[in-house]
Amino acid sequence: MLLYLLKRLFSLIVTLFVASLVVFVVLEVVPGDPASYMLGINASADTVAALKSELGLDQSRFARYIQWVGGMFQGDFGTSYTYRTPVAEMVRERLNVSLPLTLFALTLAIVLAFPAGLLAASRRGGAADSVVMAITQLGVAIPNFWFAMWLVLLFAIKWQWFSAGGFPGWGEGFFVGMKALVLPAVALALPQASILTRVLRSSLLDVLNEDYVRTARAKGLTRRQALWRHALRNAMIPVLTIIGLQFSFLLAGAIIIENVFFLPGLGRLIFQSIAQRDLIVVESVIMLLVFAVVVVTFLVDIAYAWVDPRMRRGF
Amino acid sequence: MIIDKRSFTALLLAAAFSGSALAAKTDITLGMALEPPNLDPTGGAAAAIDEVVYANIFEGLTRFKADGSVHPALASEWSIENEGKRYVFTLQSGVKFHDGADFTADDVKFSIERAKADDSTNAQKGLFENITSVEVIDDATVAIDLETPDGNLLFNLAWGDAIILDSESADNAATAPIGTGPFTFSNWVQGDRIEIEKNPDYWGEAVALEKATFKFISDPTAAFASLMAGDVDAFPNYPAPENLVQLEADPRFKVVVGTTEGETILSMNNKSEALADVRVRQAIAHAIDRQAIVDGAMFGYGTPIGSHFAPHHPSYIDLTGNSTFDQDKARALLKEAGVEGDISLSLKLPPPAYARRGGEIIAAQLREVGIETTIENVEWAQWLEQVFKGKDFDLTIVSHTEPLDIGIYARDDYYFQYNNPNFNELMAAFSKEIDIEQRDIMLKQAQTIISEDYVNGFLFQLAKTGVANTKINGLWENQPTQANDLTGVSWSD
Amino acid sequence: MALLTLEQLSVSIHDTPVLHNLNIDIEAGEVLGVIGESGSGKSMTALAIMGLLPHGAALSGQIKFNGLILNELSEQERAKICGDDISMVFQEPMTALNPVHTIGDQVIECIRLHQNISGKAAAELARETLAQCGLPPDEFPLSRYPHELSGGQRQRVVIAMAVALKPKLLIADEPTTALDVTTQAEILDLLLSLKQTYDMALMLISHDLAVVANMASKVVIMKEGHVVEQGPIEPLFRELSHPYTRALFKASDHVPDRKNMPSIQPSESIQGTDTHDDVSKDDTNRTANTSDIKSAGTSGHYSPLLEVSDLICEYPGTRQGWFGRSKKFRAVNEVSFQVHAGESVGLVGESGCGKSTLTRAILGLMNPASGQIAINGRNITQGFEVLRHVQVVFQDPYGSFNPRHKVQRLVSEPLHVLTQKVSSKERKLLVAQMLESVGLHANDADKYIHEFSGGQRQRIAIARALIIRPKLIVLDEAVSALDVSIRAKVLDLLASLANSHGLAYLFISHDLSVVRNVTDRVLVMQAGAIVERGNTGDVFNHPAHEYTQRLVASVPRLPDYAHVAEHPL
Amino acid sequence: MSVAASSRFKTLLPGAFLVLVFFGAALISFFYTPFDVETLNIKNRMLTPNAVNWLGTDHFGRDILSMLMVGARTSIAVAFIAVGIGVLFGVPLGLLAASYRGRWADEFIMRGNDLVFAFPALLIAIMITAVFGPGAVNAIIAIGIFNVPVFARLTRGASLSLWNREFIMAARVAGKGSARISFEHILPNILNLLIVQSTIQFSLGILAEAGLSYVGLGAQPPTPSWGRMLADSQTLTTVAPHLALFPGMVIVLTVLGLNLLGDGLRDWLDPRLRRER
Repeated sequence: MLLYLLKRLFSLIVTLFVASLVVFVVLEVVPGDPASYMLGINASADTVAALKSELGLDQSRFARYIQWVGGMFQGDFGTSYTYRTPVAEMVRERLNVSLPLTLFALTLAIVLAFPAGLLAASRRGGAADSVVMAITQLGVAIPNFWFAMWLVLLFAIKWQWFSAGGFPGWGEGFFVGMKALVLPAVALALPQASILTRVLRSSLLDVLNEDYVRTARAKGLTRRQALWRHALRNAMIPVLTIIGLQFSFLLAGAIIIENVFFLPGLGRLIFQSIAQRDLIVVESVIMLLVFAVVVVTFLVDIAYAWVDPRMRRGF
Repeated sequence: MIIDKRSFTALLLAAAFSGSALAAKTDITLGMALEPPNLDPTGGAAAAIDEVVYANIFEGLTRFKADGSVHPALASEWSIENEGKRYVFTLQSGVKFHDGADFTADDVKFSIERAKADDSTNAQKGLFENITSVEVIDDATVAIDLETPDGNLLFNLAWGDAIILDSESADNAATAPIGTGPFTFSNWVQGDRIEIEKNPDYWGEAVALEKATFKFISDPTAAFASLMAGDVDAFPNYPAPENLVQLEADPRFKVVVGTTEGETILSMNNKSEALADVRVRQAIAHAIDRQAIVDGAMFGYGTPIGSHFAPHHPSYIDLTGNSTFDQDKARALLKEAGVEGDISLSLKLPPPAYARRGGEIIAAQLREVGIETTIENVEWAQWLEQVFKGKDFDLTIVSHTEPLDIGIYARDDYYFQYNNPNFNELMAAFSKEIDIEQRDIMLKQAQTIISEDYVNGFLFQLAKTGVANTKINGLWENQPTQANDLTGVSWSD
Repeated sequence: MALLTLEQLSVSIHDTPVLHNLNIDIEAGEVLGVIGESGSGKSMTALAIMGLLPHGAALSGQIKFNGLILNELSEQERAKICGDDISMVFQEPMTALNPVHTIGDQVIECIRLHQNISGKAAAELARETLAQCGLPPDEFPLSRYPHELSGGQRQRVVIAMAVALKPKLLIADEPTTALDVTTQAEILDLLLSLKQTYDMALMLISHDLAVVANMASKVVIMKEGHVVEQGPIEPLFRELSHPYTRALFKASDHVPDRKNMPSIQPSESIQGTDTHDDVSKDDTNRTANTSDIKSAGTSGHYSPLLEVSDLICEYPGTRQGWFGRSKKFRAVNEVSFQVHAGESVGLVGESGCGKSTLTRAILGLMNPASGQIAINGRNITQGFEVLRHVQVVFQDPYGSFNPRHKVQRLVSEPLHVLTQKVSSKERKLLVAQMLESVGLHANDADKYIHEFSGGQRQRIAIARALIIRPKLIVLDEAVSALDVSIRAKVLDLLASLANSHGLAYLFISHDLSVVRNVTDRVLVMQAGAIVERGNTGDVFNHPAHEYTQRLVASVPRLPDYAHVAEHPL
Repeated sequence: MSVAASSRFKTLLPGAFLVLVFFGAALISFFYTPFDVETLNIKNRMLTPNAVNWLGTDHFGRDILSMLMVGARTSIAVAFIAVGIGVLFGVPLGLLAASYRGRWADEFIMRGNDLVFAFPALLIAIMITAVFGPGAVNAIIAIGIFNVPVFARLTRGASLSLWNREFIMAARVAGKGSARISFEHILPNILNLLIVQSTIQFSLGILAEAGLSYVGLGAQPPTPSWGRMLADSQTLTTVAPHLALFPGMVIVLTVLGLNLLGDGLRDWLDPRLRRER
């Protein structure tokens, strides 16, 4: 297991390295530069050049890449061109919104999906199963930003139970912060919960066909007991994979939802930075998201071993 | 514990007093579509910077008032010497920067020289081109020498790009602005909001507000929702004109429609193959139904224009008659130019709604007369690179928001590449002219020349559509410059 | 009164009847054998008793146990009886245990479900029961996970779970079918001794007459959901009055007619190339002979059809340390043997002995680490045309055909190996010929494989192997998955084809009785090496090697009174 | 049989029906739409559904029904080609990886897959549009790139288990090489799986196109697309909710239809895909 983890760790580092190259090269060819953007249409050429040199944009690409990657190793992501603040600081601030939102949505999805999936699987073919399946079919099909539009229309504009968006900051207290995240989290969670429900149900049904569930039933467990004690944990492997994927999807995929609810999260930072050609921010945020995906995948692997002892041995 | 009766009464009174003081709100939350990238107005062109700091945190020697007129600010008075080539300013006394540093003539010298310097990153460096030197006479007096007489100096010094910084804190202005204004910078939650607070030591007239928050809401739906949900009190530049009718119907809000300095034009590349022929440009001008664009893109807000000139300016003349909506004439002109039914143009559209929506309408209108367009939506950075710098375009839509900027037509290498020596001469003469009447005549001539040369498709003057809680007073109605001047803002109860 | 009574029990699944009016009694403490081929409904009967019928099953009749009518109880009430008074052992020990729980937890769960005792006491009981089932706690602590155990050990855990609460009735559904023959013997012994210790009734379901005959006192013979006959075992097996029972007996020990086979006995005396001390090199002289006369192998002009010499096959194992070399697992260890034209050679051994790896190497599917494989004197590494003399028939009649292709394409596939082109007309003709020679119709060529039964599929597999007229066919457990009656027919077919085509067979199987009946010579393989070889009859009648002796002794035999078979083992 | 039949009526037929309706609408739009979608009629804008404009008009006065019909072309084309890219590149890569299982080529392909997978789809889209500008073609590329590892993984996984099947061994004994076996034996046997996955990716593609267009990275004017219609109408939800309602519903129904079709196909094409046993 340890060996396997080391191997995975190595491929994780290689992935990150290649990703950093790809990101850097792709963004280098993006037309437009931050200096002209910042100075607008009346700026003279020498002003732009002066700003470029101030931002370090006149150095060679290779030098800038080395500087960027080298800095990242020391936790220094460079300084934003347009904001003139350390990127790390900006990212940390945005993560304060994106990460809780992601976790909130994921928790919501899990909390909704588990009872629904278990119910559907244990009542396979019954009315409850049909209802759950119908709802999840819809849940998968509804674009989350469209759903979010109606949530805002109803809950913020019509009934004014929640604010239409924005984020007051955690300084105002935990619940104030969480309240601001309710609607976005619901919008994000709906399709994810639907997917998770379906995966859990089908995984459970697969496992319920396994011999050991029959053995458990022969021991004198009722269908439901067998589901809980023997099927659930075995059914977790595909579910864990999906949860891992969903985490990274939510972290980056919240971009659109962050726009709808004007939340100051990572997604909006990317959008804004790319519009302003604040490429060092874009590069760093993309790398961070890639890093998150890779690390989560890695954690999911560890979770496999936790769920399934067979994974613990050898490699 | 026994409470002394008198002190109890005093407590009650205090509570009652403070209660009544709270009756009128002293804080305000303003919505803005764009977040400023930083807060240094001398280091970037973003309008959002000025919208936060202008007149609130930073002040210059002169300043714009709501009607666009130039008024004294940090300079209490001035005199013009040496045949208009030397301005001597007397500075306000007792002015301190927010960090406690004294404001002196040295700061003026520093600020102007910083803006003029070779390595300056001032986006409007041109404003200072004519200045040869800045002389500190004493702490409270400073003189500016010019190369040629300039009637625009006081106007130029009122720009946000000409505000006065302290040499000690200037480098940090981007993130920790220290100015002389009535508000101090207090907090910036990036991506969400900036908060400013009343400056208790302000030299001038005290402001009514204790605190103001600028909240950044780029999404128009979210902007509407935030107003309806009461998250923001006012949206001085409301980004979605389509909702204004609804907001107007809501008794909680008032909608104020004013003017901006933004001439919204269909810029044409005068050197591109198809558009070098004036008949083609004229055909395009006649193919455009301005009112449909104002209605369709701006939901009726905006004033059609026939040249590059703001209708609220005293020297404005209505030249829309030069380019009436006449499809037959457009077709005839195209035929005359020999390109009938055989013309395809690129139309690059920057992000604002006036451009994206307007572009769609113009594309449809041009198609009616047989001009095909390929729409390409671009980001501002791309627009600057490709259109503005690279001149790689046929058509684009953009709003020129600088005040009195007809002079851009005299720049031969400007992105629409108009080149008319007569016009250039006129503008050169205009910049040296001090006589008001003469200037008026020249401006009218200039408007007529570019209108009749069909340099660009002149669409409409951008309206400033502000939405505010009905209890808020003192917000600017028009937008002579990019600013959310809060000095005169208060709540009525 | 009987302990368990099935009265007019009928079951249908999705309206397809699978059991018809069964009437079966089991007395307390007796062993009832249930015999039948696949599809006879014997497993379904067990599941019906346990209340574990699949989704969509409908049941009529009564299942009476101890005065209760089981099929009328609620799920909860029934769950109280299952695992306590009635318990069950399944066929597949590899999948019957939950992989994510320890074996201790699984036994303890069973105990605590039915008895209100402390976890500690339950653990103690679990430990005891496991020990009783041959898993002593010092070697097999409760904290072991199923994947750490072998199949036989897992089956012991399953049995421990079943007997922990001393049930009155234990149902064992093919409990040893998936196990090796030596393990089978041990498990059967265990079941018998547990039955004695706990005085429980045992319902033993099996397709193997010999297994049942040695265990049961009463027997039920089933076919297609009906009870063919039932009664005390001895008179039933002695008289074999019912034709179906008789047919079963005949088929189960069928010896195909190989009398016409050319009796090739090439000069075996010069073939010995073994390097193992404990193995004889020579069929005629099988006594242990440690002398090495390798050099003799090169003398003489005769080249055998298949010659394997000093073959070593390895798999990469787990790596030792981060940069360490991986230690390789040696699946085939210096194996040498020959197969001559027209000969039928058996290769027996238990799972994991390396016989599959050896097969793969011979078929050119994997590269050996060292050693040589030659066909007709040419090394198989010289290209695929060398391999055209060898074809294969696999075990699984369901997995060995591409379900997307028609029989025509399936059977003609090996023609690819021929160097000369075969026209499509010729192909058609060849396939038709082949199908007919294996007892199918020429027009079967236009059908898909799912339209055939298991036995027919094996015939098609044989037709596919025959089409390029190979000299040797490797039969990799080719009849193991077939029911006895079908197996008998396929074995007959193989024998007649050997006669008509002059084929040699390499017959790889774990089933000693079949190997005994169809081969001339046999190789016994253990842990990657051949430990004994010789004429089939000699090896089985007088095994020399300790392992062979154990193997032969483990094979269940029919009791002497049942003598319909001509050659009792 | 009865199970298969019931699931056919529950999923396959309704799914096929919905998908046919929208594909049909897209096809019809080439020959006929109730109104011209290229002509603007600002005076008639934002009409609510009525006898002339069945679904009302949009903010430029265009007929929403006609817009939806023409928009179907964009949505379907983007999703279809993106799935095509995924299949075209992903399937051969997966087959190749499976036939070289355990060796460096396999490792290389799978690590490449992981690399692409590590970029969330929207990030790929943002990066691509930043370089090449927004547009339907770039949306296709972005969604397509994301589809490649999906199909490569699926193909590899399904192929790997097939490579251990005896009929593949039989083909190898017949002297066939990896490439030939991959196309003759592996591909036909995973085809059903690929078809089912394609319908799923197709529906995801429609959602992705809508999302990208919504944030302005997808189809560009004047090309109507469902996502762009939503984007254009987002500020008008309070004034004219039907502008956002109809395109949204069309997306939901199409995706629903595709998902039902996928589920139905899975059951119908090959019940064994649902796991034997």
